[in-house]
Amino acid sequence: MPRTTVFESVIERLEILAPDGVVDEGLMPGLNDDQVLELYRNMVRMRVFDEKAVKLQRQGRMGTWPPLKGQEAAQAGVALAMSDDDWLVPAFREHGIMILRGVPGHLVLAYWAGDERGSAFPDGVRCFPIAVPVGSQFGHGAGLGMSLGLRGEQAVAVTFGGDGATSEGDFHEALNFAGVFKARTVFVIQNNGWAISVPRSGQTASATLAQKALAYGIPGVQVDGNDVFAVYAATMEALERARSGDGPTLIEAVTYRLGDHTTADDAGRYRTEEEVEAWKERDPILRLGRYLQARGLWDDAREEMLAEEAAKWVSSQIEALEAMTPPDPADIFRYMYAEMPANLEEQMRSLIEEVAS
Amino acid sequence: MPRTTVFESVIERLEILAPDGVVDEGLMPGLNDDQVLELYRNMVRMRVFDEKAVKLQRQGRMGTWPPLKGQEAAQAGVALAMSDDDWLVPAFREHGIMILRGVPGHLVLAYWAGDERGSAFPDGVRCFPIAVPVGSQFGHGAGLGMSLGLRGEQAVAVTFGGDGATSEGDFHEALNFAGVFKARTVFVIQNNGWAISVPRSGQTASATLAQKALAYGIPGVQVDGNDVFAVYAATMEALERARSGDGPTLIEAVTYRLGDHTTADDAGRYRTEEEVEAWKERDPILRLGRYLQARGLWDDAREEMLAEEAAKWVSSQIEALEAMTPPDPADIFRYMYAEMPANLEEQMRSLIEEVAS
Amino acid sequence: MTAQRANPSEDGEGGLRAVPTTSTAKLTIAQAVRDGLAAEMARDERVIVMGEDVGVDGGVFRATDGLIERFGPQRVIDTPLAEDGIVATAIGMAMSGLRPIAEIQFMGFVYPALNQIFAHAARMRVRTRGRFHVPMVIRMPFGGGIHAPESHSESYEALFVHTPGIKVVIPSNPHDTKGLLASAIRDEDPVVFLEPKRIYRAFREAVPTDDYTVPLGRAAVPRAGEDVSLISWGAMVRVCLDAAQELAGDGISAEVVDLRTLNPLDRDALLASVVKTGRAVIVHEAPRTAGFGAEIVALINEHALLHLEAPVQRVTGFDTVFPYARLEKHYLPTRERVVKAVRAILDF
Amino acid sequence: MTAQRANPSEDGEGGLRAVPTTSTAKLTIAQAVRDGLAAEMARDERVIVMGEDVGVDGGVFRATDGLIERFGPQRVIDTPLAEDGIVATAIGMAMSGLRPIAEIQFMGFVYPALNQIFAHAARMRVRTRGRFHVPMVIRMPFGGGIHAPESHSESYEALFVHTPGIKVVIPSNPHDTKGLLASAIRDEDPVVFLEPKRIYRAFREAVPTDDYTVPLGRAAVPRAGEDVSLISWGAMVRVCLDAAQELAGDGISAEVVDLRTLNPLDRDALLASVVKTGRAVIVHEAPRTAGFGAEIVALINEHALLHLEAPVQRVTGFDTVFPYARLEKHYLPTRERVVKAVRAILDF
Ligand SMILES: Cc1ncc(C[n+]2csc(CCOP(=O)(O)OP(=O)(O)O)c2C)c(N)n1
Ligand SMILES: Cc1ncc(C[n+]2csc(CCOP(=O)(O)OP(=O)(O)O)c2C)c(N)n1
Ligand SMILES: [Mg+2]
Ligand SMILES: [Mg+2]
Repeated sequence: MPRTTVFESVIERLEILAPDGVVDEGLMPGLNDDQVLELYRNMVRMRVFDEKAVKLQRQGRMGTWPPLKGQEAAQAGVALAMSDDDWLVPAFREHGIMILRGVPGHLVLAYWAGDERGSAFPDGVRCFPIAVPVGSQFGHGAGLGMSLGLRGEQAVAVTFGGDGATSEGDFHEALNFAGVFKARTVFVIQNNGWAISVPRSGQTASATLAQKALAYGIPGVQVDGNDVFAVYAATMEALERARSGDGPTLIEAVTYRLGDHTTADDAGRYRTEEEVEAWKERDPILRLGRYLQARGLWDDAREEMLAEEAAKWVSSQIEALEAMTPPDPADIFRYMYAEMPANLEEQMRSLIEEVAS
Repeated sequence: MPRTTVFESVIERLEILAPDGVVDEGLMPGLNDDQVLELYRNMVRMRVFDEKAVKLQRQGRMGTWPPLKGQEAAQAGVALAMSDDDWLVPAFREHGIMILRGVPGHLVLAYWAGDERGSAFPDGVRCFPIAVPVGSQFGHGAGLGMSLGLRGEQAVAVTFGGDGATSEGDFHEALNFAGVFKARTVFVIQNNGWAISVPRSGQTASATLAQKALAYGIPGVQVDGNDVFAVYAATMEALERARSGDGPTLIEAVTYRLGDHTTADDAGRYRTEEEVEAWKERDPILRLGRYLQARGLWDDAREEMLAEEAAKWVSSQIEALEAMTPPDPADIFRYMYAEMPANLEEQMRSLIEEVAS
Repeated sequence: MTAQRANPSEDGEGGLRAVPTTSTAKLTIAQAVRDGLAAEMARDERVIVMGEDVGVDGGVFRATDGLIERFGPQRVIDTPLAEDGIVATAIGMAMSGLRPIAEIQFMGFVYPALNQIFAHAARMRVRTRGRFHVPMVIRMPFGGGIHAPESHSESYEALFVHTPGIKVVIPSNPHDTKGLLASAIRDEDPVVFLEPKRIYRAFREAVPTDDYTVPLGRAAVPRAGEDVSLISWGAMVRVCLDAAQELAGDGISAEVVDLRTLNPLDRDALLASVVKTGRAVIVHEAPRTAGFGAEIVALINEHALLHLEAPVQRVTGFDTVFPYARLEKHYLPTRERVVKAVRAILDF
Repeated sequence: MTAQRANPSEDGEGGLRAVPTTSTAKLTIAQAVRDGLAAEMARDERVIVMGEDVGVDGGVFRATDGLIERFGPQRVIDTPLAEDGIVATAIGMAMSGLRPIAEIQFMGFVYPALNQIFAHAARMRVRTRGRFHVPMVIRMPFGGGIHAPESHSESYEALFVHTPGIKVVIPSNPHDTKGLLASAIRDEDPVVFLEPKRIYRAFREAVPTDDYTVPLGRAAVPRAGEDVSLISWGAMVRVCLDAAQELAGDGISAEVVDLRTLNPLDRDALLASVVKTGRAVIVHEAPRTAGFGAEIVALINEHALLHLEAPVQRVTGFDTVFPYARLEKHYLPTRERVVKAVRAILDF
């Protein structure tokens, strides 16, 4: 027995909805038509919202914006699987799922317009704030999941990150903690092929990101991230595992960022039109649309209605954004501590005077 | 093809020399008797050196000391496999291999006696200084390996760390860089069962540490770290791989720290006598001794001679340590920068005056 | 029962004996930490302790000794060896209703966690306009003088003081340790709690066994004086007291100000002392340049310049890396250096 | 050809036009960085550039644009997204004969790398008594004013200045950028090179196309004056110049001191200016408390107290987190605030 196998593993990839709209009936999760239609509507709403935000930025009415276009299935599928009391721990490209989890759209816009009030979510919305330092949110998700377990809650912490984020030490430490303490946490990696200009292959030499789970002794699975049913099914399984105390799961959702990294980026500098075109073929919305049409659940008239409805909702969010009072300069100081120390009081007063004069 | 396997892997464990001294001839690396005898002598010297250092500490002639007792095979086996021009990047419990790679023993003692000159290795000694912040040396090993490759050198960077160190983000980032850039680096984890009071099982939920390699798309292998032949064979293979440009390897050497974490620690607080006794049975030196005796290469007379010789060598190192002039307080300043800035000159002068008065 | 003291300068004994209490125990600083942790854990079940070796081992300085036996491994958590992970998970816990106390084994090992402290803990409240906050304490032993290996002697308090959103607390004696720790744990914002390891076991003092707090943001004046103010924190307070003692022999009356918390800072107490004496020497272990001593000089300059009889002096570590054990005595501020600085400004 | 200038205060124009040169190009600061990198890479094949998006993309600010085409992917390395890994591998490279220039995309993302900077880069030479050293540059854009999202506006220079062993260089114009960068790259010790991103492309200046250096440790005096010294670095130098301009309209003669390197610090130039004018205002973006401005006040206190006509003033960021875009204008020091501070001390 001198050269023995001490560990064996397999990483699977789950696909249910093919690009042509045909599903694998054996793997198809139990969703009723209303749910499927809701998935579609949510994905379309996300896209309209996202495209509008990009336009606002171009018009100078918005700060830097990170488009999610192309990643709608990865967010809508996870959202549908989550229970009301589950928590979302986003990175920074998760406006889709943030809104589905209850964050008002105009607050998301406010955040990217450079207003801290965008992270002052209404009470009851179980969502952590956007985290800009890449990878830094994974540990919060692990700690939140540990805390939910310690306090006997059934809820799970669903924590997002990108392919690039898996290279940060935070990812490693968070997943390792989660594994050791069987945290009630599901880690979802939206592998959208790129971290700004660095392709997935330049980020790590591993064949998949899902296999990084093996380093932590936790289950990992890859899903076609443009296949909303696969995303949903994998998330359900992972949530179930977490809820029953069996610990965290790593889900790699392979998708694609169809837009630029942010509105400050020009993806044309580092990737080919062909690559983008090839992925447009795999558009998650087209794909679900094909399925719905084949099932007779969708037609052009409904599409038009949905487009109108989505546009209206987006306008309402922009109106709400633009109706916000200007932020109060004193807020710079007001929320630094529970109680304001003397030096801040002084500084605040001097600013208030300056602004008044 | 909707639930497909996208990654498959196996982690192997290599054992060649059984605790009773019998070897697996099929796996036995090609070592001549002199080499094997040298291995034994090196391991015994390490042990004598280490035990003496602990005594010095107890006598107040040494600072905190981290004993390596029990880990001799993991260090001697790696050392034998390394070529002259390979680099060693140690953590802090690698005095054995540091000395085998050319660091004078008295400098190692000086380091732990609280003297920076202990890291002023003679020219030509290809060894990085001891790194105290756990895990922080892995990245240096990766960068060194990248640099060796970039400059077309054949040498390899052999980088050590402990089981606890695998939990740090540095480990992750270093191995990931090494994988992406096919660094000429071999990472050796001495899994000695404990990170101070935290057992290996509390450090990570993965079944082995070797499997963490899978996260980086690099080969990983576990060896019986108390089996010097297995350590040697695995290291040879990894060095070969690195030298031929095929990138890094992660070696997990499963061994045991027979002593306290450091002389400031009392391992009795957190682990049982039985566990320690069981591992004493697996002592790497006893094991190799049994092999040598069975082969007729060793006897009590030689053992005695070796003991004497080792004791003499250790004494010479202590003498060299104690013959060192006291460190010059001005050295605090002298090596801060290539050129001393004015403020340091002033501070140095004030100290020199103070010391003189 | 709380020991919130009205005016620190009225309280020449640093509040030690000023507090009437039913019972006391003679404790070291390390024991006061342990007792303080136990008391708060007993008082509030949301309080948990986590870190490397804090459980079964009771901490490498025994500051968490016995806690795991008493409160169990759910509330006293031996973590993997990963400081960033410790603080990140603690933040996640603190944001969801727990009150974690994370131990960093030595201050020299907090660097991997600075991202979480700077980018998240310090900012969570302000960037979410109060929606979230991080009631967390990060404890760590700091400072030199124990002949430890490299990376075990740093005094990097200035990093945290320069980071808005992080409170910085540094006790100098057992009584304050327990009382400040209670305040830190009950605080709604993140607190870095720096324990002067050089004096962890240097002496014992009577510490109330009952519940009490020492408020954050209040300096103490453990020795009143007229001629010069010696301003310091942590282990350096005793160096200042020793210096004051020696100076007293020469008829020089030195007042010792123990800041106790660097943020929030008790600026009034500090300035009051300097206005009274007209001279100040600031003593800290950290490197001089951009150390917190500089901020104190700046504050005196801004608010009390006309009261100064002489330039404020700084007695600090050098602008070098903290040396290993064999040279550390040359690095650390000593009584002699403080005395010399005082004489220099008296001769100014 | 080097542009080592004898006495900065003799050189009222910041050295810009003081350097005779065969040819110049009109460059922005970002372009000067790029040209400086290219020149040093061409000059010394040990020099390599590494970081996130520095290769194919040419850097998010285009500061490495074209380098990969010219020097290839072996010397212009797009790394994984991991700052600790970038600096750690760069240290390993620097210790073995390369001269890496690591880019951190924004200063707000350097925190994960602080462990490597503080515990290794800064100490390698002294802890090995010269056996190893780390000739490495860590470049990063810093400072506010570009309406960026959170974590993109920090000015944390005090962290590095308080860390012995790390040089800290901050150019304020294109000429100095290229010359200081050359000095930093040729330096045998680790240098943190902070680029004021707010003015990356704000203006162009003639920059010699030839090889030249601006030495580390020498301040510049871009505007001489008699009544007050305005001391700053990076993007704030222009704010000071604007203020000086405005003050000149009222007959107040302000001298502007651009420190250029905070470590080593040109203390002599700084003190000479303050001794001459008797008044000083220090301007920086970082939070006030324990910012580098405090150190300057302390130095003035120690070496020029008797020359002061009024307390030194600090015009700085608030002791708060840097606000998001919609409020950032309230945070950043402005010409108006500098002018107000000057008037206050002139009225003292
Ligand atoms: C610690 C840190 N380093 C660098 C950045 C700059 N940055 C913002 S997003 C990004 C790429 C992120 O890639 P990925 O994780 O794949 O997410 P994606 O943008 O593709 O959604 C980078 C480098 C950052 N925000 N944080
Ligand atoms: C970053 C950091 N955190 C904590 C410590 C304190 N410490 C020193 S050794 C050690 C345990 C190391 O365990 P392992 O990596 O298994 O090595 P071993 O001691 O078993 O050789 C700890 C926690 C440290 N040196 N560095
Ligand atoms: Mg990505
Ligand atoms: Mg170990």
